[in-house]
Amino acid sequence: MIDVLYFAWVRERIGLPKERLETSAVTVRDLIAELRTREERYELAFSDLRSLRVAVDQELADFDAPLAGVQEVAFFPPMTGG
Amino acid sequence: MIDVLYFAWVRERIGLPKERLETSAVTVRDLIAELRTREERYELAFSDLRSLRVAVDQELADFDAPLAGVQEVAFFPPMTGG
Amino acid sequence: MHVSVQAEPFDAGAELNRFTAQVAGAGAVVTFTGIVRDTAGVLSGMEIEHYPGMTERAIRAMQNEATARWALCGCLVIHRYGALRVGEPIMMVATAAPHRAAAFEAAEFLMDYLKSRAPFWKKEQAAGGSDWVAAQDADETALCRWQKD
Amino acid sequence: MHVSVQAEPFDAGAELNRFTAQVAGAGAVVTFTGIVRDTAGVLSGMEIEHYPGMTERAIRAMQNEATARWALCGCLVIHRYGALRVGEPIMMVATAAPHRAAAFEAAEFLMDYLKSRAPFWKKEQAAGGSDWVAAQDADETALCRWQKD
Repeated sequence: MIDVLYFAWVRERIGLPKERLETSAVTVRDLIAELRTREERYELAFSDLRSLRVAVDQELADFDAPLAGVQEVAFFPPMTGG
Repeated sequence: MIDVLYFAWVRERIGLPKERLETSAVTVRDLIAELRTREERYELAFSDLRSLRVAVDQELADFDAPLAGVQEVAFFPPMTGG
Repeated sequence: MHVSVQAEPFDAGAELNRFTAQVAGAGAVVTFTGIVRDTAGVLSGMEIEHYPGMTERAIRAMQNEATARWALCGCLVIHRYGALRVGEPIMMVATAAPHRAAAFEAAEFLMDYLKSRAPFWKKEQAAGGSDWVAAQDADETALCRWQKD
Repeated sequence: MHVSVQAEPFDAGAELNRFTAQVAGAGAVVTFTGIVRDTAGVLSGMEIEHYPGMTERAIRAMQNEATARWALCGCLVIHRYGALRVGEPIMMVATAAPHRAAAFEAAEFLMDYLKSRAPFWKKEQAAGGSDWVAAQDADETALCRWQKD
């Protein structure tokens, strides 16, 4: 089981801030592929990976990051702090 | 007549902050030459021009700056503000 | 080293004085304050979303790096989230160092990283609706300055 | 645009808040505060001499150039003279601009010029006597950064 979090317009498109999933995905990229097949709103949120960022256990990561032992994955647009 | 001002260690070496002089000096450099012949303390203050800065009518200037029409000349070491 | 991620407004002047009183041996204190700016005269406010937990962790990592790299005497980051009004402070950075170059560079480093590497997202609100602020290429480029060879 | 050359101490936090309240349209405010630092643990205080008249004139010229070059929304310089104690603020610069890069650069520009082109001279006082602070080559070199091609 893995917690998947969504922020900003990713959260708005998917329609929820967080969900708990059972997945056999090996990498972040696999997880995205799995999510895209679920429903239109996921397909919409994940259609352009260049505009997405990912954090794995609260650290910025690549889409190729492995998910073994990971508790939390978050998807969000490029950050606009400061 | 011209006002000549001294600051920091230039003032300390010469022993006064300001004096009013009658001079026929054409440039700042001429004025310095004139002052150096006056007394030992002036010679001491003006012995190394590289460690001196000059302002003519409250604007930083070169030693070759002309003195015609000038009211105020100031001599001081490199500035250490901020 | 202090970090505060908070919904409440803060008093930048009071923070500067508190910070300065606490740092020992500093000859130079630099602050940056970011303010909600109504660029086009149409903004009614701003909403900032963040990622609780990761935000504090990311900021602390930036502070650690800045403190080590510029031998800082002190380093403060305050960043708000939630609803903000035009003219209100969004965030503040303060750095203290023996000399001015280190204090300035460390403050700019922290700002560049907070812009693009701390999980905050700004949404601008106007009469016509609201929109997520787009990340600027220039902010991403700014980070290159801090790459070590 | 405000300049104050004064003997009295000042409250950097209060100055920051007053400055921020006055500038319109700014998204970024940067401050620098210089503090009397006891490097070797032997300083009892500092005496600052200046050139009344030329000081204000020189600072105003720097402020005019910074305001034009970085399109500042506001610009403040406070600099003290006379007797200062260890830990007291010596001077302060504040700049306000729409974006952070301009506010940072203008503040650094003002600091670099105040260091080497405003007629102030610092004398450090210790138990063993007092000494004029020597100008640093690095401060002179810092000005090269601002030469326009």
